[in-house]
Amino acid sequence: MAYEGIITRIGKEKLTEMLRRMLEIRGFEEKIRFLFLEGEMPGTIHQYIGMEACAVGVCSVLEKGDVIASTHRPHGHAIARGLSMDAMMGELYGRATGCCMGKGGSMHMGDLSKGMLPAIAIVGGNIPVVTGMALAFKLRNERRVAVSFFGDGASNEGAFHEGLNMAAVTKAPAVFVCENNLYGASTSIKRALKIENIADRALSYGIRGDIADGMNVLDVYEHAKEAVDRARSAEGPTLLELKTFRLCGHSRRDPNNYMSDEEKEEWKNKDPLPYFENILKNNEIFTGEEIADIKQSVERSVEKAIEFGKGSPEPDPADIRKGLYVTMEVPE
Amino acid sequence: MAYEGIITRIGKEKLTEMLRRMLEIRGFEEKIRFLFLEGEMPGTIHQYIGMEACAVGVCSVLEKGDVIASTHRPHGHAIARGLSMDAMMGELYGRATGCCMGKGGSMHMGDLSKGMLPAIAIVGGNIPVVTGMALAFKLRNERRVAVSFFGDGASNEGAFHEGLNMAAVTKAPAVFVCENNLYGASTSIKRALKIENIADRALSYGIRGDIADGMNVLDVYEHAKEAVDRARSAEGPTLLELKTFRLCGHSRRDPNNYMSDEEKEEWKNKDPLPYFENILKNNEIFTGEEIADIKQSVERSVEKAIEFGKGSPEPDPADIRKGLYVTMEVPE
Amino acid sequence: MRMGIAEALRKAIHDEMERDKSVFCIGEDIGIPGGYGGAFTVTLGLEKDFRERIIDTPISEAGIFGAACGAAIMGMRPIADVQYGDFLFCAMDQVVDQIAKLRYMSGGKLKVPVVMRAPVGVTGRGAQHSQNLESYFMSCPGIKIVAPATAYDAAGLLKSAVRDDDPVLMFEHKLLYGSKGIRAESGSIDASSDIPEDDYTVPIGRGIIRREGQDITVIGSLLMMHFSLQASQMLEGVGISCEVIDPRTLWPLDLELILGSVKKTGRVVIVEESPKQGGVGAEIGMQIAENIPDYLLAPVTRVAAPNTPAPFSPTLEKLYVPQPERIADTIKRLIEEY
Amino acid sequence: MRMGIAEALRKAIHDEMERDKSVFCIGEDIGIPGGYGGAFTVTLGLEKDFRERIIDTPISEAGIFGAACGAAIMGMRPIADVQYGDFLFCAMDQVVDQIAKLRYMSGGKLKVPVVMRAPVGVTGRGAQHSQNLESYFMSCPGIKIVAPATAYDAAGLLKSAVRDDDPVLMFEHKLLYGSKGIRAESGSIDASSDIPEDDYTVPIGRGIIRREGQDITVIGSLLMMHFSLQASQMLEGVGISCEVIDPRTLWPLDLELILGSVKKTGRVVIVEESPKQGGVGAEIGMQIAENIPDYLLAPVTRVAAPNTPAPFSPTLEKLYVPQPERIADTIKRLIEEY
Ligand SMILES: Cc1ncc(C[n+]2csc(CCOP(=O)(O)OP(=O)(O)O)c2C)c(N)n1
Ligand SMILES: Cc1ncc(C[n+]2csc(CCOP(=O)(O)OP(=O)(O)O)c2C)c(N)n1
Ligand SMILES: [Mg+2]
Ligand SMILES: [Mg+2]
Repeated sequence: MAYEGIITRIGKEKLTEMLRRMLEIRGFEEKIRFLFLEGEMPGTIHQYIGMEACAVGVCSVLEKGDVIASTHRPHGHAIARGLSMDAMMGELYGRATGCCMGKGGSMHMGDLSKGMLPAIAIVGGNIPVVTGMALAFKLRNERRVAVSFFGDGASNEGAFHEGLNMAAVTKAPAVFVCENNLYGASTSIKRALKIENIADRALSYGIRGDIADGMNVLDVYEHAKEAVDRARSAEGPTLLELKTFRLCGHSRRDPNNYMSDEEKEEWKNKDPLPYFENILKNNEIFTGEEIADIKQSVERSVEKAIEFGKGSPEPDPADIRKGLYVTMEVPE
Repeated sequence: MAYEGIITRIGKEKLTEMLRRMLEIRGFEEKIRFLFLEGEMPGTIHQYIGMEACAVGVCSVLEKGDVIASTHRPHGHAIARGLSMDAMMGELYGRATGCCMGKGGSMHMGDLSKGMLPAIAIVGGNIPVVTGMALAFKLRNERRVAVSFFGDGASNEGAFHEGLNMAAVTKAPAVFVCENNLYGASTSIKRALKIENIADRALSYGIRGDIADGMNVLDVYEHAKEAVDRARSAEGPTLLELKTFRLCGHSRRDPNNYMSDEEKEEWKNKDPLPYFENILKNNEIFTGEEIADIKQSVERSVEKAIEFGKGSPEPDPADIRKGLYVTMEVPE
Repeated sequence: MRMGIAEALRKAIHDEMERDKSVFCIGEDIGIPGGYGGAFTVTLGLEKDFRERIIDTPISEAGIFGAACGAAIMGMRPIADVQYGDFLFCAMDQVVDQIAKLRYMSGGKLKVPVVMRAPVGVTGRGAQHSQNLESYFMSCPGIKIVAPATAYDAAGLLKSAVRDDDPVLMFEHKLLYGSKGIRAESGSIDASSDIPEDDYTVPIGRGIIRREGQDITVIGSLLMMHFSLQASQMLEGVGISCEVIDPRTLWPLDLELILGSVKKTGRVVIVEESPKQGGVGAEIGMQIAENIPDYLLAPVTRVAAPNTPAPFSPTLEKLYVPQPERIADTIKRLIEEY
Repeated sequence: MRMGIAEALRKAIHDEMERDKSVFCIGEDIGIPGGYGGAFTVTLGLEKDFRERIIDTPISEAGIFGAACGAAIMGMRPIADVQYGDFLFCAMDQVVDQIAKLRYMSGGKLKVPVVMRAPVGVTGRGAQHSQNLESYFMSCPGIKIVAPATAYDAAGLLKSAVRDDDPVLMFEHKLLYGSKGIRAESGSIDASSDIPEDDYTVPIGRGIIRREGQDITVIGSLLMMHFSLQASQMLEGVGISCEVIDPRTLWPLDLELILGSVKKTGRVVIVEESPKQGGVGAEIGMQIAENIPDYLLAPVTRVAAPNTPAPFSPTLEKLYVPQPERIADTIKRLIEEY
């Protein structure tokens, strides 16, 4: 039976949580997609549908004191890291109950108390910041790890280069997770870089590069575990590339016309959710009914979160000037 | 006899020019070093002593229509590219006769009409610019090549990453010459990057990487020729690393206390000038007397340039507002 | 033909590329078949006619603006863009230190005719996609800054910018593009114009009086020009006559126009979408205060966003951006007090 | 003990690192044995006492400021520096979009107590090593900006900055450091002070009157404060009494002090080393013009560099930077005319 070893190692409890988180991401994203298209939700969104195995695989190996940083596409990372969907929904509606009190919005989702930096929507922008977070851990001799999530497109930003190199020379306990979904917005990686594996860029920094199947949460888990363990044991940073795909538009209303039908079809067949569900069923961790039950429960949580978000109070007008400086009022 | 092949291929005329240029750089730099220390010359300087083979080796393979870009350390590149020492000295003295009319100074030495962009003193800053110059050639189907000179330290800047990657994907006819002199200011490359060969960073961009002995002008010439020929034939950019060393301080008055004596001694023994002179003598291109004659003539040219610079008129006060906009006066 | 700004810019770029082979576009997602034509459809479809000269880049802003700089020096006429103005910060060194300075450093021997396009405006996306960056570049000698509020001006200024031998930075407003289809922006304002078939330009450095008035001069660019017009209409009812000036070019400022108007009205309000601190309004206001203090019946006054980043919450955002009502209130108060 | 700015800063950093283990320094060439202690010797030798907490980096400004940001969020107190202020442009996104905004974006849930140090000033190095970047950051909500003109203030403000829970950007002037030995700057001005052995701080947000006077208020920071004092001395002879204000903090401005002085004198000149366009002087001037127009006997006036990059030629450079004579002339003219 495939995956028996790892299945046993991870154990049912964690597997349940992993499945649930993946389903939560999917359910959350599908619901808000609908709300956006209906025009009920403000702002813009970048969704994580199809990439659930990446966030969940990586975050499943993290400990409480660890910290992650995300991008313009943060919902999946936030759920995987354990932010409450209520607080996320509050944020998406721009309400006072949001995880950033309504100040952040979709692209800045996060909550440091839960181990997630408010997402940085500047492509590549979180990478040096993660190096710095890891450096703080190192300077204090804490066995904590900082994880940066970013895309294939981000690997062409100067910040990627500087952040990884600096992590390399300082041996910072960081893991740089490149979610290679083959596109940066509408741009195929074929146009944006001339190499096949972004993990090979690790060679430029003398750090470890590794690749995992981003559609298979177990493979992500294994490779992430190795990278995180190494970081935690002061063996230095890893650039971990996850081969994945968006099974949704880049941002709301994007019909993905720049992708070929075959390509979409091919990846649709690799949807990480049925894939994982089948493994779990084949390994007799869950029956189909049990999974259906989880799905129902997830759906209820998402509905509840929407109710919570929608029903939450608007921020106070005075809030506009709050939360900028710690030590002073906003000057006129 | 060593180097017979290449010596024959290059031919005496070109070899003479190469030797002369190297001697000019050395003579020029030693003279202005003195003038600076005496406090007679304004500003700051970064000198090229010990690295002469790099600039001369590369520039010797260039054609008239090609263009180079330099850094905070541009005197060597300027002489190698054929700028007049008079105009350079005028610039160093900040006079109206300078190659930048006194507006640029040491760190912005250049003259586009001679195929050299005014030097960009932002470390790494010229790299994307060179990509763009090469792109212009490519868009117009011109068989011209753009060359960027920069240091080992610059290879850690985001601009390096973005510039090389963009040159790679556009297949721009550019050559990126990394003069690896083992230090970025006082910082050893051992502290700044975890890999031995900067040329290996070419792998990140899917372009060609190559290494030459930066203390041996003939080796530089050969490798540069290959890189430039490839660029000219639309075969794409090369990252060419030259292993070299500063036989002088980073900037004026720097005593290099961060280098070990052994290291300095070791590299002093590789001084590119005696090295090249010996090859030329061994191959009977020149006698010792002939070389001495060239040296004397070079010394006279440098002296003349100093006279020219010192004797040149100051810029007109009104010049301050000139040469900023093409199409309008500087607004008040 | 009636066109929105996105469409008018598209036509203007097309015209310029046809007219001059040295014009090319460089940016992210600008010419991908099946893509968006840049973040706001401005370059949509141009790749069909000019495949070689619509250069889709990796996500590398310093690379884009550096490359534009180099190409311009070598005689090309690049039009470089960022998807959101905010990302200019990633290319800041290339813009401020290279593009703006290289000509001066060369002693006036070379030219850097780059056109830079940057969408700005606070539009429901949170702090990192909402900045109006005009003020950051007001301190930068060597570039010209334009900010068209109508389709007519956008196309006319784009053409002037392409033909200009100096670097020109053009700020465009997300809510004024009139982008259509999946790229339409909610809360958009109609900035469309009749665009002549024939070639025309709008000169850089010339502002325009959008509405004549006697009592007060109101100065606003981009969205704030439209909001200022709306405020003026509101005030008509209470008998206040506003003269609304659209600077169109922020650097060099059309001081003649501005000072002339303020001399006439004696009062001036400068409206900015961005925080007041160190804003464009400070420079415009000081020019007025320095040059014609004796004409001022009331203090030079700024209406601006609070000195904070843009909040995401739509409720707060609406309080953040000066609305026509707030502009009108300020004007009314000023007229009443002075 | 008498110390120059470089030395006083060195002591202050040493004190802070001793006091608080979370303080560390990060930058290029700051602690290399046998090296320079940063471009101007400020951190010279600190690595001997704090090897782990003096982090020498690759040449990667975005990396440095991004890392400082991340470390600060995780509870450290980084002091990040660039060798020349100009290189902040290479880190602009990290400073403006991350360091300055993250707290606000988080809803006020996190803190980013970064200290950023940047040497400025036009000092014989040409256009890319001569910028006074203050004006670029005046538009950026979320950071505080300090600019000490004396060693006493430098050390006191550095300590305040380190202890401050908000990001603080400190501009230092190359000609005021009093760096010694091979790092001495020609044309330096004595900015040394008696530095108390005991701990002290200078509060952020408080300016200081450097010289009391009756006829006119002169406002200048860093080198321009010293030049303004010199100008005042020159004018003493002709019976003009200048009040010289050193803002010390540029954001938040000490408006109370500034407005109080201008109310008293009725005239004000703001002196800047950088181009006038979009400068700090515009914001200070507008604050005065907006708030107390009725007290003004003469137009608010700026003395600044021309609206160009800095030229290299020493002759031109001297004309570029406002000299005491030029400041004095402007003041004299203003007093004569109004
Ligand atoms: C510095 C910067 N440049 C451009 C953008 C606009 N933008 C937002 S998402 C995106 C594509 C990012 O691609 P990738 O890094 O592969 O992440 P993905 O969206 O595929 O998850 C772009 C270009 C941005 N947010 N920041
Ligand atoms: C962006 C930037 N950061 C820092 C500096 C200061 N600086 C000038 S030269 C130099 C060292 C450059 O090292 P390298 O690239 O190896 O060139 P080398 O000086 O060895 O020729 C530094 C740090 C600069 N000019 N630009
Ligand atoms: Mg991607
Ligand atoms: Mg070097």
